[in-house]
Amino acid sequence: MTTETSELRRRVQLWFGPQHPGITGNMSVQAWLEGDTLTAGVTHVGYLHRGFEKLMERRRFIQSFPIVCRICVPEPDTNEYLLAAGLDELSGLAAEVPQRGRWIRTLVLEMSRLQMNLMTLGGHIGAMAMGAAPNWLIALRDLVLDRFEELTGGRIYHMFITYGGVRRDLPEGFAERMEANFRTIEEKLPLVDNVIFDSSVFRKRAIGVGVVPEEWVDEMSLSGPIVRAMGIPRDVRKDFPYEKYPELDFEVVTTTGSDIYARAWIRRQEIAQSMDLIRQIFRKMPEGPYCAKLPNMLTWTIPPGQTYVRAEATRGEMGYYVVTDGSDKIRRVHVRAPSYVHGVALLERMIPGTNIADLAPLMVSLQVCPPEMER
Amino acid sequence: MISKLPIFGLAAVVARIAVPTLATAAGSLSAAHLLGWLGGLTAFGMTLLAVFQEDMKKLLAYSSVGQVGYVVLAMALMTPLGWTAALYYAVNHFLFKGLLFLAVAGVIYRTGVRTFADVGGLIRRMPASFIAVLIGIIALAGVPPLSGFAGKWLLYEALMDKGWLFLTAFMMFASVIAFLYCFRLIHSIFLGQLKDEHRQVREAPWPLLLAELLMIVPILVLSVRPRVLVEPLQHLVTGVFGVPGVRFASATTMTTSFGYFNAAAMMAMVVVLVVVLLVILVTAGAKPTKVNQLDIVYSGELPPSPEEVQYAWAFYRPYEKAFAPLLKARVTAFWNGVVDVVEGIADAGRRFYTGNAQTYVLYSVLFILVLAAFGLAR
Amino acid sequence: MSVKHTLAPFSAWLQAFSKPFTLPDRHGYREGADRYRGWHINDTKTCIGCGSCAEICQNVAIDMVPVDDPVTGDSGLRPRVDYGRCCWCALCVDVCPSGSLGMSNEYIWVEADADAFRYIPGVDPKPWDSAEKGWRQEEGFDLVDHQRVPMPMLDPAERTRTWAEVVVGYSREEARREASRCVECGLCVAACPAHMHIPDYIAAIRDGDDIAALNIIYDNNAMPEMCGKVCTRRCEGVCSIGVQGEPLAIRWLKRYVTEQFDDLSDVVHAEVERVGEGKKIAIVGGGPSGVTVAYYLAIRGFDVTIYEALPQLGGATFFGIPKYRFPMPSLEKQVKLLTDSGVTIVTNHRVEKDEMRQLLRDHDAVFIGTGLMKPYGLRAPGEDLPGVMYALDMLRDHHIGKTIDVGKKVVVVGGGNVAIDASRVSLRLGAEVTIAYRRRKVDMPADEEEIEDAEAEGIKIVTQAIPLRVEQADGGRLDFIWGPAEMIQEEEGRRPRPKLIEGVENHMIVDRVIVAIGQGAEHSWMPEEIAEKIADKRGWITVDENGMTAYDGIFAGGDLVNSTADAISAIADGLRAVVGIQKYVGVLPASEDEGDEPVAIAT
Amino acid sequence: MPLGVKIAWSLVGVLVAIAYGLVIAGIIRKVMARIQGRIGPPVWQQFIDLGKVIFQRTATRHGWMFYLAPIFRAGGGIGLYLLVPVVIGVPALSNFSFDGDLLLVMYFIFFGSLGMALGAADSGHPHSPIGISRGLSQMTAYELPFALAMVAMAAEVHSFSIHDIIMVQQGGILHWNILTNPLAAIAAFIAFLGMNMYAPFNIVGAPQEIPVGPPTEYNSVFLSLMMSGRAILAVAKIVLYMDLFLGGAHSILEAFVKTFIIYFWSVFVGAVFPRFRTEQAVRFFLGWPTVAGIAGVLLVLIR
Repeated sequence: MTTETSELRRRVQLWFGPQHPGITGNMSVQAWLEGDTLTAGVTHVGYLHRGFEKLMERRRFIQSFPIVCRICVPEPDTNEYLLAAGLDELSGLAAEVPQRGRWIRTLVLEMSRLQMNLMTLGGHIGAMAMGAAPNWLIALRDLVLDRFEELTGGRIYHMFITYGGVRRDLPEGFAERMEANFRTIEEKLPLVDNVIFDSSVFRKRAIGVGVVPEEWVDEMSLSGPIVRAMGIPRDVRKDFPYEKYPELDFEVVTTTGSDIYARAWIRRQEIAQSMDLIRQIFRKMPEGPYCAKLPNMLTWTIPPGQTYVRAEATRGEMGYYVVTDGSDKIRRVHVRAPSYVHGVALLERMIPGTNIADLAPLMVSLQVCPPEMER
Repeated sequence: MISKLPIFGLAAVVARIAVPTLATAAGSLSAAHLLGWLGGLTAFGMTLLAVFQEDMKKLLAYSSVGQVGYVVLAMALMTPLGWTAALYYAVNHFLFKGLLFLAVAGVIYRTGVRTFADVGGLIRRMPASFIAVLIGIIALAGVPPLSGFAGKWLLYEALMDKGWLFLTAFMMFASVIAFLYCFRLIHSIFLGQLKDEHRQVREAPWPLLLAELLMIVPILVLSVRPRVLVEPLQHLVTGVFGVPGVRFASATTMTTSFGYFNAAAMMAMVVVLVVVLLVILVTAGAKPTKVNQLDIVYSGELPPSPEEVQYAWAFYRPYEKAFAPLLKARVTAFWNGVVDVVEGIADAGRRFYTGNAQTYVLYSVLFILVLAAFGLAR
Repeated sequence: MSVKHTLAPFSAWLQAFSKPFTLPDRHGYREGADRYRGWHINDTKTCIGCGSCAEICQNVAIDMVPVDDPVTGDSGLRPRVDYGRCCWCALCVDVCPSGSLGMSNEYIWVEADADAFRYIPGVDPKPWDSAEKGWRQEEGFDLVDHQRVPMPMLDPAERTRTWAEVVVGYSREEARREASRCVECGLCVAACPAHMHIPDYIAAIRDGDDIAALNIIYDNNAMPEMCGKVCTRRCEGVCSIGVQGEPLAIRWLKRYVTEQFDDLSDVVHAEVERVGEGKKIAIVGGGPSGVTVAYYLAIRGFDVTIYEALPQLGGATFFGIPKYRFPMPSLEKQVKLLTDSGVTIVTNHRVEKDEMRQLLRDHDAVFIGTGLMKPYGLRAPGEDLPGVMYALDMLRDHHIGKTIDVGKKVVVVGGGNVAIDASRVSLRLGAEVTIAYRRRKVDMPADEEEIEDAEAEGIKIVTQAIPLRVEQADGGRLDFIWGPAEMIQEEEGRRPRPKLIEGVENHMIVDRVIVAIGQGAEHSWMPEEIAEKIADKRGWITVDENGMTAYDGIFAGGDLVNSTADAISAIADGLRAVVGIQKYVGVLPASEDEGDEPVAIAT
Repeated sequence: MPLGVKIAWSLVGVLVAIAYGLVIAGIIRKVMARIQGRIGPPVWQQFIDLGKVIFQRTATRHGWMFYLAPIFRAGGGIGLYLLVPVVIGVPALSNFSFDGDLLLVMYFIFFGSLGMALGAADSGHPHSPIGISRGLSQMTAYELPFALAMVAMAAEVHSFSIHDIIMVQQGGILHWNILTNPLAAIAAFIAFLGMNMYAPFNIVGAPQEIPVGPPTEYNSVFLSLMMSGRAILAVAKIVLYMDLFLGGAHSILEAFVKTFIIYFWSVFVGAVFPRFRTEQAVRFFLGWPTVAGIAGVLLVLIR
């Protein structure tokens, strides 16, 4: 008669994803459960692997722009910007990008951060099954998407920033409509604060849960809200300013606690910050052309070179390492995506000991964007 | 089975010795109440401990101790209804716990393991044992329509009748906790995924099944007509107290000062409902296709093995966490005290408890003889 | 769990009393934004079927498919979008050279049949075809370069004082820059009578490989330098970039390539099978068609002889085109390549009737490319007066070195290139020149650039002027009398006809009236039995699809055969005859199916 | 009243109750949608969904115990409904409530849950037992305040008979138990939150964790039976609460209004909170709701 029960039988193997409402995108976590505690977890990606980096090597420069926006579906503009910035730099077009083009780029980047933060903030409490706040925030995000639709012609895939500038100028009355949206958002945000940050249940579930130790920051090259929630003011917009960020007035938001609550708080503050920045942008934006004179897209070649460009996505530092070889196609692109660090390395390290109920909120607060992991 | 014998002993002792002394002592709050709370706390504590067991026999053992707690509590009520409840409960417990021990013994005999995590899905190999356990746990949990409910009902009516309100609520709480281990017992052994090494397990040996049947029949009879048992017990109790605790409004309806309960109507309703709904389910809609046991919705992935999808270990870990303060920190001192006392008594008792069943039978016989002598002496 | 944190969330109920964010079903479709990138629309009338949309589509969602009613001058193809692949990036819209492609702001379309989601916008009718809103091209963001690299030219004031070439020509860098504007749609290939491999040589120029470019050019053009300077360039007329911007300077690029080499023989290496060894071919007339036939047959090993009446090969390109456009050295360079290829050239030799019969006997085939040498008259009283001269005669005389006196003031009647050339030559001879043309300026058959250049040089153009008569004026001068005309649209779709406004007479006292209305064929040298058989009453010669006339063994081409009267058409005729002659003499299979590209001369 | 007529009336009552349950669920979906800033589905959406699952063409099943979950769920709901008097003084709507008292009703609630747990566990899906473990844990926890409240009620009237409890509340709103013993009512109504499984106590089906808990493997006609069962169970529970705390109902309309208000209470809380973890939910019920219940019992003892 056996009295010892093997490890295999003590645990249950559960898959979070690929088809699971608790997963934040097309990935999966293969987790082992003992009681209600996860003892180990392995992330699996590849469910939407399209080989973006490789695809770009087979396309002309302009043709890569409809591809890169898919690297992070909810926040495509960072990718578009980084590819554009890389190509601008390598081709020498950077000097010709008009000032207004640069301002519009900054505007689009900040709008993109705003809408992504609105969505993610809702996700924090949505992963704990509170339906109202995520719905409101998605609705508020849709207001920003309305503006994106108006500006770029698309709600999700904007395909708007290209080398040389942007594809269109601001429509008539854009700033006013944006301001009206901001007023709606600002009107609703106190309600959101009430149900998220003032909710006793959320506080119980979020405070002290999913704490990322500070020692891991450099060890795992963490960035973004995860780091700022520890009180470290690390932000590419400040540390390595790009586009018009040096001319904008803002402080890096930080807090302490490093738990789910702190990260949600950071995102809440960055929503307000983004709105402030966008207002500043509208005030400071000059008139003029929005795009440099572009070469013929079918025959343009870029001299050999390589560069690394970076920008602050809502998830953390996003970087593109772009190599050209003098042909009309990119030789190689490597995407440095924060989700890879946060969603694979960090998540796997944090899973052991996590309650099964806390996995979904944890993933949301680490803000995992699966397509970034598999480019 | 043997473990129930002391209950009758206790009953007899209390009837013969304690009642006259305790009942007559005016304001006898202390002793009876103490015994009542002791019984209640035993029922609660042991039930809670049973919930966290990983070994089926240990689970049943803790459960038994907990059930005895109810009986002790009912006894302590010192009312006719309380005694009826206690005796009914004891008999009923004898039946379903015997049934459960027999069925689980059959499982252990066939599989050679007694940890929950090592079995599972045996319903496909041992359906008869499963039905036995199913009947056993429904009776144990006190869920209508089986006989266990009558026991609970009598107990609560008695408690309310006596006015021990907190103990009533506390016992309701405790008996609901019993659901937890009841479910676990049946789920981890019989439901879920059948392990590969158990694919060839055979049904429990027929003598065992026969013995189970001998337990099942009275349970079913009691379920429909608790009066069969309650009436003789009434006679016994009336003998002690002079008044009956339960009256019979009709052939099947029992009434007390607090409530009423028609077991036959209950059973009839359940049977009719289940049959009707089963007919609806089978006839309406598309005919379901049977799928493989591992053919489950698994987030789009393939389940690796029966072992890894059977949730059996640490089944109530969140519950354990919720009760962690109770189980560990705060009341440790109190429980340590209790444990000390109990252990002291147990140490004394262990001299008698040799672990040999025959010795116990001998004790029982001796006890009855002594009792008889006592009775004769009066 | 504080009271605040328990009660605060209940404020969420406030939202239940506000307006919902979502829209009710009965609201219908929410309209897309003004710039929404929805289903495609295409104005098939302006679409030229260039395929740039298909080229830029990174999803390969666009196919170019033939449509039933193509408009002339385009590829006859229209984009078909497969929405199973489309990602709505709208790059196709932004690149569209004609600006015909757009996207409507409609985005909802439900259909059970999945194949319905592959349709040809503008051809398959859709509810959003007339959508006002949606993604359209916008100024300020161009994926193609609409601006041509400017061609350096002589200053107009300086031009009139000299016979130097007006066009200076591209530098290497300029040429590469200009070449990089090409979207490689290939519409030009179809438009070019000779079907030159234009995108290929442009790509070679862009890549800096001029030798390759020249060889590609020589695939189907034996007089590229001439074409590079004076071609009527129908290619540029259809150039997709030209729809919204300036067409690619295809002619200048060709010119650039040919100008890079002093001796073409060093560079041009036609690698073809010498199938024609031992076969003899005679060519009557050394114009572009004759030269073409001569060159392509010579490199195939044929024994070719050209008979030319004038002292130099080139035909109309020699005597008709002023030297400031097409200088002699350029012509000589091409003639040298011909000689190097083994062609026997007999100049100053007019073939007469008997010799023609002899040629037919001696040779396997004879090609006639004598062109149109007889100018049309003014068909107005006074055209016999001294001082009324024909532009063609004047230009020829000027080129072979005769002195011409045009006086101080000249009126040139006509609106074609010949008229412009005559005007500009007269201008350089010291006259003040006016052009009188029956229709409007937009109707003038001459090159727009030529007209502009002429005007820049100080030539006056009088339009809607119908010559009534020419009368003798005092001092040996002439009185050119003309009446104004109004344009009458007689039939829809045809160009308006000028109608004389009766009763008004304008006088212009000039020294010379140069008539440049057109010219006709002249077959007096031809034996009657041949002329009767191959030429019609007006002198036109009809040929079959092999370029052969009704007379066995006689092939024809050039202005004699086609009515377009330009060099490149003549070259195209020559190319056709090259294939035809090879088939006729039996070195190419006669079946049509064999060569799917009948002009595949060198390759 | 002859048994046959009584059964016929009960049958009608059951069907009406199922329909009412579905309508309530539909209204709640609408209300939930409104608080979430959406317009929401039509009120009759639940009927559409029910029809959809009934007529699904494919259905799969596991072992024979698999059949029992929907049956026990629906049976538990119907049985519970049959044991609770709906309208006072109308024998036709009192169902079979004279065959059992409050204790039976209370235990019958478990009948459905436990039966469903058994059936669902037979599907062999790990989500089922995890969900059941959570559900049972929570059930025991809210049982304590609920039991205390019921004990207080019964002690007040000295009877476990629901009829007696209703009758004592007659004569105006001030006689309702919710006002005569507010502390017990608080305990009971907080227990109701757990019973109705809206947030923050919806850990059983938690889609973000164990989608969708016990009924993961159920489909088609099984699911339809489960949906009907859930609908009538909800109705039975709110009718019970109405009888216990809001003085029962004298007419069907009154019953509708009162029951809806009771049901709405769980939605009122559920719409604005996220979900507790299992141990948090258990601890919550054993905390101040229990204290309120104890106080409620004390209130009875003092009087």
